[in-house]
Amino acid sequence: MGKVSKSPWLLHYDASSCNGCDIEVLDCLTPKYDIERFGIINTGDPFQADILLITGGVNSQTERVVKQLYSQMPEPKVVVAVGICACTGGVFKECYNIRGGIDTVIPVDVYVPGCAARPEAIIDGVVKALAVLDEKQAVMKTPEEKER
Amino acid sequence: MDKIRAFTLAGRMLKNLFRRPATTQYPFEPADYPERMRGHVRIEIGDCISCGLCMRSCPSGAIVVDRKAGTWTIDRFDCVQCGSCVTACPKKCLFMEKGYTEPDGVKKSETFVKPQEEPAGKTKKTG
Amino acid sequence: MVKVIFVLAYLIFAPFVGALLDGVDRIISARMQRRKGPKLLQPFYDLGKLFSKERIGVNNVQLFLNMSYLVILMIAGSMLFAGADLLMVLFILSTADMFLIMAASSDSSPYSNMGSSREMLQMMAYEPLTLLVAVGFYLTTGSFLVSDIIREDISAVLWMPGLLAGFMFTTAIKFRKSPFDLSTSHHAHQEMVKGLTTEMSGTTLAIMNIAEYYEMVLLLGIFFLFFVNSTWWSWIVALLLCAVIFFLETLWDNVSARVKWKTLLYSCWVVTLVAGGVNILILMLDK
Amino acid sequence: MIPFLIGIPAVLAVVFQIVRNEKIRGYIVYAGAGAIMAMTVVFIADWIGGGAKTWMFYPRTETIDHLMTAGDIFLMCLIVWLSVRYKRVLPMILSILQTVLVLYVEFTAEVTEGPHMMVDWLTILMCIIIAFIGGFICIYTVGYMKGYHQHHKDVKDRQPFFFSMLFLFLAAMFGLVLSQNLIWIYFFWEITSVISFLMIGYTRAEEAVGNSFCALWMNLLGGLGFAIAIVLMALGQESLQLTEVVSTGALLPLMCLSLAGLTKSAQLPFSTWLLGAMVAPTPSSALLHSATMVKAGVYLLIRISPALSGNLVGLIVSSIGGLTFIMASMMAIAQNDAKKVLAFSTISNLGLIVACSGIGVEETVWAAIFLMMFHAVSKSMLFQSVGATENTLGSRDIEDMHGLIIRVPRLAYIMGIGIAGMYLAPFGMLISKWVALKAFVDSGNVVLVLCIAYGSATTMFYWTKWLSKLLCRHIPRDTVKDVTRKDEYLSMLFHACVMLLMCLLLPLVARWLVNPIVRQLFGNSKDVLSMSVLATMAIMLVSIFVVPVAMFFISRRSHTELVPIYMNGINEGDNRFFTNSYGEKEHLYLSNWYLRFEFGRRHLRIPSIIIAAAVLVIGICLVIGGVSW
Amino acid sequence: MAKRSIVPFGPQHPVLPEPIHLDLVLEDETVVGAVPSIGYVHRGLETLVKKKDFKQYVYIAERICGICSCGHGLGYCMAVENVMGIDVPERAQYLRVIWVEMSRIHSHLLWLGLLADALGFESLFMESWRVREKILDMFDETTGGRIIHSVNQVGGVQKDMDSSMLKHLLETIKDIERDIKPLVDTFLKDYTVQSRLKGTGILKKDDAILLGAVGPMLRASGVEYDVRMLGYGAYKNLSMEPVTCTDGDSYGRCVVRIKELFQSFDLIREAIGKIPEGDIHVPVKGNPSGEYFLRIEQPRGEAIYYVKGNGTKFLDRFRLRTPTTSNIPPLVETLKGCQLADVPVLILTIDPCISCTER
Amino acid sequence: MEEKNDIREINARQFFPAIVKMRTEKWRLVQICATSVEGGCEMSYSFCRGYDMRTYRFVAYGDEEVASITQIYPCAFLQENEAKELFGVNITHIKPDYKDKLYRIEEETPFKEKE
Ligand code: SF4
Ligand code: SF4
Ligand code: SF4
Ligand code: SF4
Ligand code: SF4
Ligand code: SF4
Ligand code: SF4
Ligand code: SF4
Repeated sequence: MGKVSKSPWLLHYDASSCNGCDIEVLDCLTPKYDIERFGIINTGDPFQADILLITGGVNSQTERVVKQLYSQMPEPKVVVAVGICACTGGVFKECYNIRGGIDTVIPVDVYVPGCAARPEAIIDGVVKALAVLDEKQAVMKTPEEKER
Repeated sequence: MDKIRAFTLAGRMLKNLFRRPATTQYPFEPADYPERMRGHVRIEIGDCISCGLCMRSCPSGAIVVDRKAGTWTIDRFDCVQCGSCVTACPKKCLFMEKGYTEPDGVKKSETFVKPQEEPAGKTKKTG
Repeated sequence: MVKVIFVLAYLIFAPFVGALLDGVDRIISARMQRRKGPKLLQPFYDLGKLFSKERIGVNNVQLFLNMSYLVILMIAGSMLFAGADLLMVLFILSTADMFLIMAASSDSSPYSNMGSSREMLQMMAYEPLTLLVAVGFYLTTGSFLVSDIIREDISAVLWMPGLLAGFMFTTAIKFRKSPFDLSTSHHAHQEMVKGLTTEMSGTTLAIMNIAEYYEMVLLLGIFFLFFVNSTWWSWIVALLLCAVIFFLETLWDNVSARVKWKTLLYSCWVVTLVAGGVNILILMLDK
Repeated sequence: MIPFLIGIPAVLAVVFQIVRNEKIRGYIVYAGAGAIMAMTVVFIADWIGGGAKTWMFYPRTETIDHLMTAGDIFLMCLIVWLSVRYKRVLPMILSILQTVLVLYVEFTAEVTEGPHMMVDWLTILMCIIIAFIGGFICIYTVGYMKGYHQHHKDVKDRQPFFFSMLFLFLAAMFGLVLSQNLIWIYFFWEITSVISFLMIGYTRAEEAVGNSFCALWMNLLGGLGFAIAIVLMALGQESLQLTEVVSTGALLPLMCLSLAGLTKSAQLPFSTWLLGAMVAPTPSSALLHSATMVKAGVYLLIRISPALSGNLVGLIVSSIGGLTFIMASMMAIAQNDAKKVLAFSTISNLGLIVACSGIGVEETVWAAIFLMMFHAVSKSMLFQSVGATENTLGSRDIEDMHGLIIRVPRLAYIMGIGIAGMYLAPFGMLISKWVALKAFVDSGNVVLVLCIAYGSATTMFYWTKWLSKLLCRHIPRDTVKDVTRKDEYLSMLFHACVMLLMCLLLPLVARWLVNPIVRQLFGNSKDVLSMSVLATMAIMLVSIFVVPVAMFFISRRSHTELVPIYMNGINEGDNRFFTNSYGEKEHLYLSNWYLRFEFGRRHLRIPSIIIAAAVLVIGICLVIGGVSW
Repeated sequence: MAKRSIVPFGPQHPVLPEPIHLDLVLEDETVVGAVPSIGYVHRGLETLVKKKDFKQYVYIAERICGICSCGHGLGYCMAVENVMGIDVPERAQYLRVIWVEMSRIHSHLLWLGLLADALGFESLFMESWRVREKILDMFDETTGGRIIHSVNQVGGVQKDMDSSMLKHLLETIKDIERDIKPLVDTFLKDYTVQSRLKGTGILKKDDAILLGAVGPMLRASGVEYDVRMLGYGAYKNLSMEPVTCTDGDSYGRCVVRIKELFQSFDLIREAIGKIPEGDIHVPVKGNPSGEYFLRIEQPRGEAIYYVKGNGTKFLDRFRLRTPTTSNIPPLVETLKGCQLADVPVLILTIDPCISCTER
Repeated sequence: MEEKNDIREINARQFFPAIVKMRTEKWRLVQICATSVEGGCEMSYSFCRGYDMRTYRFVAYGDEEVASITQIYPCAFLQENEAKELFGVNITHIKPDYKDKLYRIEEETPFKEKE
């Protein structure tokens, strides 16, 4: 395990979801699922986050917010799209104000399906994301070393 | 009104300290789900008549039925597990079952081909 | 020589002890909440992670101000462990805090600025009591010097129980624990987002955390002074009591809501006046 | 020598009335200030060369006495005339009353002759402060007044008058600190009152006139106290020597002198005048706050402090000082006008000094002197930089100094050093506080201990928020042109250097300057702090000094990727705007805390004045009662 | 005059349940002005009635929000049933009430947790949510989903609860009741909690009516108005009284919700006691034509469903006026003059749900 | 309990007096619903008093100006802004007026019948 994956901190943003997935994300913090077991802290601050958990399909207003938050996170960072809405837009994809999945705005590393995504699924997704995080960190390090 | 108290929760906190945590062991131990869990849709492809009712009833358009090719495709990352298709299917060949679709780095869909040409096949396609 | 050893021990081990305590604290909190909680070494993993992250910031000075905060805190701590003047230690401690405030308000970011305003307020709230604690030690032992205080025959706490209680009260501010975690909080959901540390990430945040560990040990060191006396066993007792105090702070964190700033300020000042002032008055009349 | 010290500035004051050319006047100011400083240096060198003993001068001075009498009468007439013109009764009555009292003493009372002037370490210190800080303020004024009149077109340009007053002030201050005879001191004392009155009224605006009269009557009240003290001394002790007041320790004269000291140093309940004085051009504030006026008050109190130790008067003085310290610092929190903050901070700091001298033991006086020194330097510096900032930005609101470090970095640094000097370790103010606290504890005064504990917390609050506003690296919307002139910078830089040097050389200053003063005042040779303590302290402090610098260079080496600040994800381009609820760009604005509803002047002023007045009145009654018993 | 700070609050803010934005004007930390902005979760799902037929739309309605999912399904179905004149079997009506009251319990526990969280009372949050987990498990068992239940359909319910489930439900409720006792004590009596809740965000009775507050917000201001009293569904057979409180402050709203929690326990017990055997749904023929305004009481207050059919299987118009829409104006009113630290608490005391507000 | 739920059609001129009357009779504004109809938009304003509900309804044709009721019922601002933005109903003098930026959608008046 790399350094990052031992202490991944989350940033959760609701990009126009129905709350279903959000409360399940929050539920992961609570005693039954307690993702702090993995060293995960739910921080509200993009500057300190490693994993961006997004729920809901993106609409015209949240698009900017999502991009902004993503840009304020330091590398290495991964994006996890939680819920069908975040994956594809789900039942709302035909709405006039929905862009579709999160991947229409920023690159997504892990998709967690489910409506609402179950806490177990979210945990699985985060665990998957950790692997991606480690990979990214490895990539981040190598070019630097080559330069020297 | 009631008396105001301080440290109201202290007793509970101290007791909790010596209780077993309510935390499940997931993912190190598998979770068990109730019978009715709407986890994912399974198709008994052999019984399917490609009528397309499920496709039309699906609120998120996750199912594509191709009558000519005899295929039944579900986009797992589009299915909201509502069970509408299960109710709609006249042949009752769709089932809502336990267990959810694994999270993944790419969005997958699954295609089932009717077993006339070849035996019940499951081909995975990514999309 | 002993002094040098103490100072070196402090400089080297304080972050480790602090991080361990933090780990213990997190586990205890988790267990109180019927959660399993993180691993004991989680704070170390966090630090490791933070140092390995890409360095981003909103300006170029925050890092340097944060480092100054850390080093000045270290100086304050070293002075305490070198047996120097307690009052001076406290003054330098507040100077260190000043750097933290400047770091936080080094850019016009709304949340870290509001956080730093609150931090100033918190300083205003706890400062009187910390000064009185030093005065209390002076009155009981006749010296501000830590090296003299630990050589007393009777533990200072016997003379200054009020000050101890008051200090425990205000230390929640320093430990950034509920009900007094206004300026920045270890809990995720705070109206200040992350307050002071909103714009700190990676290394900068790691420095901040390390500084907090130093500070934690420093404060526990002051608690230690309350209990210690010239006998050897008092050291062990004092260590145990420090652990108890730490536990009580954790417990308090878990049984109270975060208060508003007015409650914070006024309650701290009143506690200072009642617990601290009365205690000092009695000491003065007595001596 | 001494006549020169007083004479040069006095003569220059006259010269400015004649010279009307701005350039030439500027050069004369430079030369004059230079001369004063040079004279002081020579004088001190001479004195130290002479063994640094206490010198007593001029036991018989018939003519000068008569001149002074004439001067007193002239001042009275001036006040009466101005009072009539502006229809104020109180100053008139006070002035006449005290002049009559003094004249009465002068012509009727039989007093033992004694030296009229004295030079000792305290005098020397005061001379240095007056000459150098005062001198540089004069230099600063040359540049400042140009900018001032460009900004305030509505104010009539009366610069010659202003410079006259500045130099006259310095002359009076020299006279005051060098005098030893109470009547002499009284004369100079009155001059300072009147000049400050004239300077406050410089703009002749309604508010300015009102405030100047406020200052006048309050100071005259103190003067009355002084006059009564003279009468009492003359009748009771048959001596007019300041040293006699101290050595006999009669309570009533002490009380009266303390009253004079308290009014002059703007302690509660008399602090109003100093706040009102803010309407004057900044150099006069600088002068009033740092080198002159208020220092006259604390000088007097420090002088008599050995006699205050442990008696009722001392208790009153120290209580009022303590109260002032904490109340003024609380009120400072609610201010956003930089000069108001400085004014409150002056009052509060003087409160601490007064409290120290009220306790009147070696340590406290040691602390008081240190506080006075640091206060003089940093206050003067702060006032000057605020003045320069005001000329540059067109505002002296602290809120408008947001990001000054980017806009006018040089001024920001100077102001920053000044602020740091007021309350941060490693600067001396803090060390003095340390000593003061220790001394208060030793003297067993629990109320003062509490005052200092709370007061330093509140002090910290308002300085910190100012400092952080200043140092915020916020790119402003509009750039400003720094219109600060060279002479202004010269003065400010000088102060900054002195400030830093004093911190670095703190142990030496303590040993060579402050310890002797204390020794002379108390007549023994106990060091307040042992050298080793001071030395270790200094090492610690210097290392703290070094840390930020070192860290600065270390952090320079690392590369940081710059990103926008956190604004809940709705930044609008740069760091100044966010999208508001109507979907438009909104200017982010961050204001400091002022706690107006908690610490506002409106809430605190009246109660604190009442308390202070009550303490004073009851105290005086007790003292009088005590005498009649 | 000190200047006032103008800062953004939200949409991305950890203390906010959902992306809502406020422009805050602060003096020190006192809020002197607040302008709300919504639209961060606006999807436009009301237009979907033109694309999904009225039976399919139940699934969309359920996803208006994940917290009142059950209620939205119910409200929509009842509105359509009213337009079409369908009589829903008794058993189905009882089942609906049971599920809806379960989600009220779920929602109020969730709210209590979030409130504790906004107060910085982490352990209380954890405890509340730990208890809530039991009701979620119950949902999982009876409906097959923790959050989105998919039980309502036009004409009845999709799933039945057998007697073992009902028994389990009773046990669970008993469990929860026992577990939340100390938590309720803390919410209502703890000093630190009270220092945050008492006297903040006072909404007077007249203001509450004028500004159109609904649900617990309205009842906490002393107005007796609970749409369940209309007796829709099985409520007509159950005994209940609206819970009110006269304080009108945050504390009052907390009291109301806690009492409603216990009211829900009783309602479920009574419903389980009275539930008749029988069908759970009736077949639906034809298409809706006509219109109807339907009111139901959601955990957050009265919601209004408007359905207008035109005789085809696609509806002309579906509109939902949610409780939060009505509660935002009173919220803005209560925000004025509060402290910054109160902002999240006040936002929470209306139990905001932006998701359904913006649809 | 029997619920009263009546819908009363009025014309645009009667509209404002009717609203004022509701206010004086202390009815609570519960909802404003816009529905696109031929050539315009049907506006329904519902009020509650006790458990009774009454809805006033009129049709605003084309660009016809509809006065905002925020002067009478300040809480109407959200729903009026919404009707304006999504249906293109020309409601004037809303306080506060979000100027069609409440939802900041990209499509203009998505609910309006388009020819
Ligand atoms: S899921 Fe998160 S953001 Fe959404 S309502 Fe719950 S706590 Fe708030
Ligand atoms: S996936 Fe389902 S539960 Fe999650 S946000 Fe979308 S509709 Fe809600
Ligand atoms: S369960 Fe629902 S969403 Fe999934 S395929 Fe069936 S109808 Fe579509
Ligand atoms: S409804 Fe059933 S039979 Fe028809 S296509 Fe779908 S799965 Fe096949
Ligand atoms: S692929 Fe996913 S949905 Fe399909 S059977 Fe496996 S787990 Fe179920
Ligand atoms: S940009 Fe705005 S906040 Fe910054 S200095 Fe200019 S006016 Fe002040
Ligand atoms: S309020 Fe109604 S719709 Fe919402 S969860 Fe509760 S019962 Fe379901
Ligand atoms: S009120 Fe809230 S919880 Fe209920 S449906 Fe609306 S958004 Fe969801």
